[in-house]
Amino acid sequence: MRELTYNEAAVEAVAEEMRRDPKIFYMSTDPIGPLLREFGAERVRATPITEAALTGMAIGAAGSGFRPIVDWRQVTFCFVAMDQIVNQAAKIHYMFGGQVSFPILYRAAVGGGGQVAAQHSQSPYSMFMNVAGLRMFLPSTPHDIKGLMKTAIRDNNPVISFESSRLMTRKGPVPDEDYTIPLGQADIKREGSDVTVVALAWLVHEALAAAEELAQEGILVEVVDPRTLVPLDAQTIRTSVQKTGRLVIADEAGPTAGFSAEIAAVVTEDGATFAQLKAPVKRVCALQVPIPYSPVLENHVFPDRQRIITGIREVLHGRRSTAAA
Amino acid sequence: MRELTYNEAAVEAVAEEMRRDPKIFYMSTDPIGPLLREFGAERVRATPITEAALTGMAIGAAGSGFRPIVDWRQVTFCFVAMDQIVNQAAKIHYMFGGQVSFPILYRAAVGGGGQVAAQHSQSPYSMFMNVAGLRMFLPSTPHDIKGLMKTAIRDNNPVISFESSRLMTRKGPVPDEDYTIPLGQADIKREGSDVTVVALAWLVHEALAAAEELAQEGILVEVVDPRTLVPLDAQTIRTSVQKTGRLVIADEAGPTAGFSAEIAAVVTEDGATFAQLKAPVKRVCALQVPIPYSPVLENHVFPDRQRIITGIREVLHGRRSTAAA
Amino acid sequence: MSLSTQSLSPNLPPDTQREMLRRMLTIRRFEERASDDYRAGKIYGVVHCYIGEEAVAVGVCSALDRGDRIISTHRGHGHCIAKGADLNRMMAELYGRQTGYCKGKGGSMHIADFGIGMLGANGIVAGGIAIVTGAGLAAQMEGKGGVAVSFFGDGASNAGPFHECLNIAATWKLPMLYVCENNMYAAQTPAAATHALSDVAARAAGYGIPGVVVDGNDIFAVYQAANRAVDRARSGDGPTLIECKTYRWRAHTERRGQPDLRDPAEVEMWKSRDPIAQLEHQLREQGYLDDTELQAVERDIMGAIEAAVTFAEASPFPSPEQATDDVFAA
Amino acid sequence: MSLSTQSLSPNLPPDTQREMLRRMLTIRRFEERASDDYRAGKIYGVVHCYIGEEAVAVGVCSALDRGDRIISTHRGHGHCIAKGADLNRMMAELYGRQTGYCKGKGGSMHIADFGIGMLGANGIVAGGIAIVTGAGLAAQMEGKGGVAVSFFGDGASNAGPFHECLNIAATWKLPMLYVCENNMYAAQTPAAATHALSDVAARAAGYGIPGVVVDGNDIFAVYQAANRAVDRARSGDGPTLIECKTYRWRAHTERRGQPDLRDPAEVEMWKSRDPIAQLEHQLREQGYLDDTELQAVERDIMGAIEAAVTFAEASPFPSPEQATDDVFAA
Ligand SMILES: Cc1ncc(C[n+]2csc(CCOP(=O)(O)OP(=O)(O)O)c2C)c(N)n1
Ligand SMILES: Cc1ncc(C[n+]2csc(CCOP(=O)(O)OP(=O)(O)O)c2C)c(N)n1
Ligand SMILES: [Mg+2]
Ligand SMILES: [Mg+2]
Repeated sequence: MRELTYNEAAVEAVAEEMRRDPKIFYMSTDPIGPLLREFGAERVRATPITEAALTGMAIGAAGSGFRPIVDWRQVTFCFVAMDQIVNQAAKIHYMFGGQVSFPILYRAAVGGGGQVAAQHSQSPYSMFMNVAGLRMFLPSTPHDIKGLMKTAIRDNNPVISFESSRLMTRKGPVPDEDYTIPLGQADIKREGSDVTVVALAWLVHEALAAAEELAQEGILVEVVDPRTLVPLDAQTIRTSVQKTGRLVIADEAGPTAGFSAEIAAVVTEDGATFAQLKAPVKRVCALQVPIPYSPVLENHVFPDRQRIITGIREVLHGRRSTAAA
Repeated sequence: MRELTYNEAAVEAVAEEMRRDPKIFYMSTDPIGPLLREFGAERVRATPITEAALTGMAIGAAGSGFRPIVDWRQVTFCFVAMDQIVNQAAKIHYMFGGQVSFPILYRAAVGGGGQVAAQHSQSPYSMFMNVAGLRMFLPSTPHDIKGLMKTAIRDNNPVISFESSRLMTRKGPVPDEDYTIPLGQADIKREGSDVTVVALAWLVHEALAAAEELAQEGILVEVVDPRTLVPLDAQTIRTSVQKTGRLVIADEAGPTAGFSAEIAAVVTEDGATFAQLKAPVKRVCALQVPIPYSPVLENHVFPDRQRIITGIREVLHGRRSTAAA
Repeated sequence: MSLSTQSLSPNLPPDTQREMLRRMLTIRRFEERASDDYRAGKIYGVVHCYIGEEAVAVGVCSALDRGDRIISTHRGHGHCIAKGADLNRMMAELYGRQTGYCKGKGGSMHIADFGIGMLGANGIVAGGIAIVTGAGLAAQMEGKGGVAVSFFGDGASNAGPFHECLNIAATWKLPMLYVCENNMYAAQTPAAATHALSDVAARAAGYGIPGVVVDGNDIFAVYQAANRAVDRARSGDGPTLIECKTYRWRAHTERRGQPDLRDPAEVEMWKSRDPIAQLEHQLREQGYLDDTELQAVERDIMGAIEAAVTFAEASPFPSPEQATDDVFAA
Repeated sequence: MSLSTQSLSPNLPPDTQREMLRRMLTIRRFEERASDDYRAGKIYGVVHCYIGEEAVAVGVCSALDRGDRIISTHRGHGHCIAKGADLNRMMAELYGRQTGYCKGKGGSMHIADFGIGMLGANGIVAGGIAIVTGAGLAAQMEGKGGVAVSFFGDGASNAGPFHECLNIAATWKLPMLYVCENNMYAAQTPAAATHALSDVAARAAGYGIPGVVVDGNDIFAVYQAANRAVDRARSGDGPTLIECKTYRWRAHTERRGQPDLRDPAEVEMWKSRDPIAQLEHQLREQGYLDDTELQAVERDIMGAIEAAVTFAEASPFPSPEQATDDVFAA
């Protein structure tokens, strides 16, 4: 199968959908070259640096029959648009009694590792998970991002595509034929029976590396990639933990009230899963600090395969957990 | 002891601190009458409806030696200021290497029950908990709000005072003398040995009512009020659960990636506490939907003492948990 | 910036002029009833009345076609009725019933009817400006000559989205009307305390678009300004900022104990400039209206409102479980 | 809106004028070194160079006192140096060292020195405008005649905070300068595609404050406009919007493979209008500078930059655990 980068797969998804449906248009403060060249400046719009306006305009255009895509680029830039996201996009279908639908795709790159400091290194998807009325995903492979993005573009709701900065140039196989991946379907990226690692995006790959390493000791790690954050495939996660009895959650974001906390809750509030749980759950997350610039500091903040391995060993020995890090 | 309403206690805290420290000033789109009359329009400023600007201006004024208070009024209005909160207020001390401090109090009313529909009925504190660099509290009594607010005003960091709309006119004893309550100290509002209920704000009172009712059956409920969300007093919560072995979390917000998830994680990732946990944790939260207007719908969405009782019975019987509601 | 002064009735058929009166009166009577019913506990939450400002919504919407789109504010009843919303479904929504525009999910602050191009009331100050600018972009892309109108208050004119959207609309020549309802207050705060200049329309100059100040209590002045702006928009020349100077008669909201710090003399002065009485007077002067006709109109309106209340009261509340419907579209 | 045309050197002592040149040259040489070191992998993340725009920062800051406060953008080195920041601590910050202004936590996009009234570079477009407006409010409340300056780009001028703050500053008569560095592009997007009018300064009219367009490559024009605005601010008359037309010579960032879609002829044209060469020329014409003096200045600057690099390289990296310091103040 041909290989594309994560970023190429995403752009290909957009381009294919734009070819299919003339109602789709794209707004961004800096348009993507290939899209601009193929679809022209009317459908691929260079905008002022006004993410709040763009986010809201997408709502109005969607409510008027179009299917806008707004590329916030870095997730950090969407905080200026938060009112339009939380108070408008997330609620408007509901508070108007469902009388019309608002098909919108918002795109946002997340994550750190680029030494671009606190403002430009964020993974705040959990904040959006907390808001009722938004769907969102965060894929780990070119294959997944393409399939999910196509589904999202066809969805009749606002959907946020969180995309991992660290994975942008990472390659992977992408089928030639048209395909989609439903929202809300986790993917077991590696099967194992001793411990479940629920990981997101870049940390899926770190978890796989950790699994590989531990396999040499005979420790069998199951790596579950939720892919979609809302709706969350709780069942796949619970089934895995029922099998392994142990859970590590790996997330590039900080732990507090985050995705990792949600996974811990989803597992421990479920009777059947709780009954099988042999050790405390373990969150392997970023430290709960703004992300610093200097590489030595930044590296210390983020989790990686080594910390995942440490976390796995901890739950395997049922040892008492310490900090969230 | 004299009684004040929750709202009066909060305003008294502000007034006392403003008397003490001339560097404190107050900005709001609609000033509070008594404060305006006592301190005048220079220190109690009526502003344009520009929460983004006010939130940022507070940062600049704080970095220039003042101690601003910004009253967002309804929490929903602060989403227009989210960039200034997440990207500036939360990070500026850290990303500038701690060279200067930013003492700011932000005030925000949260919660539902007023039939003011989705935009005006929000409890999004968990979104802010997820952001590293912000302190925040959410008190349940006039006594607590006054003590915490005074601490927050004296704190040298941005602190968010989340205040329960449902409790504004509720009365309670408030000492005459000056007192403060440290951030990060939970309060056991009722002792009990059978089950721990961690509840916030209005639900503290619902939990107390539930406890009272269940006491008649001999079920002894411990009600823990974290009061501060960040820093969270995990120890008090864990100690309580170690004693009771059972945990219900009651929150007026929806569950997903919320405060309730964080409490579940804090308890189940701790070895000593996990070892004592006899039943799945139970979240008694709002349904994960925008808040509807019509009272019959709104009542259905929010948790109350009856749902807390149901939740308690569930964890007492170790029954399998179903939905988060 | 140009100033439209009070105008006499333009070349409008008498029927159209009477229809304007009927719509303004409908808004007023609807809200009188809504505020009574609110105080009676039949309507919940919060209600913001438009009474005193009716000429703005009706004047502007009279210049629009059905396919044109508007967006409203927290003070939304006037815009709904002006754009042709159904009183039954409006009242049912206020009553929190299943038959309401939003199935009881929205209430006063969120009535919408996308079918008639009414993109909703909105509880966030300035929250609708970007949304309706997106509708303007849609209209431009559709290429069928549609226009879109943003109604917003003097308070909203200070907020970021106003600026962002005016610039985008001006740059992209979107077929937009930005209609500032300058009622001189944002809740308790006088506009003079929050605006550097008294005319919001002065801001149009910064974007190279027309900024017009009109007497918002003179429906023909409003109508003419809107009409010119609609022509301009449909011709592809871009947006216009229209500032309507007007006044709200009632407190900011109908909530009991709601303060109203305005000078009662000021309120009285503005009541003496009642936009409805003024139009009535003009129609009478022209011989377009007499007592009998007026009484018939009033009777009609009261009948429609009574019917709306009856409809609302006869409608079921939603079932509790419907709270979980409509979070997502299929 | 008034237009300041190219001016000859005002009544400034020769030393002051030479100091202006020295600061501009320091910015340029500092950034030349920083971009080299960035490409060499010694500086991390992202670096935005100010080269070509030096007359703006230096012209404005020359009109300020030490106690006055400024805020910068993502393109911050120029403002830091113009306000008198220490090169050692700047370079150490870029190198990610403990001795840097932010102890290695900030990097290029977040250098700040509150001690000299430099309230920080800021990675969010328009993100600093409100913060520094708060510093202006603080200055007004302090009552000691201080002023505050917001530097921001043409791109930022379309964002909401620009509008919100201009209005507040105008209404409250805050002692503020809003300095738009119009370098005609926001990343790859030309200002012409995103602005309804070519002059950002035209927006001042909407707030009743002066809006001035100056040649941003003419340091004396910038200085004079800033000086007038500072006088106005210190007298309690409120803010001024100053738009400096200028150009960045380098790509938007120093990142390898960064596209630069601008016409090379346009870049060359602007290079021929080098603000430093122009000042040098004027100083020579007036007999304030000769080759020897210029060489001495250059040597000084290169020495200082060399020393800054040495300082940075000799400084330790933070220890990993310091990542958890400074989240909260004591
Ligand atoms: C962002 C935001 N801040 C504050 C409020 C609270 N609020 C509701 S209406 C209002 C005043 C609005 O004034 P204006 O825009 O002039 O409209 P008017 O009520 O006069 O029609 C305020 C402050 C809000 N709804 N949204
Ligand atoms: C809110 C926001 N959106 C997008 C960006 C990405 N971005 C960084 S610099 C820039 C261009 C800024 O243009 P301008 O304000 O003219 O400043 P210049 O770079 O020309 O100095 C953009 C879009 C950002 N930093 N913040
Ligand atoms: Mg108003
Ligand atoms: Mg620029």
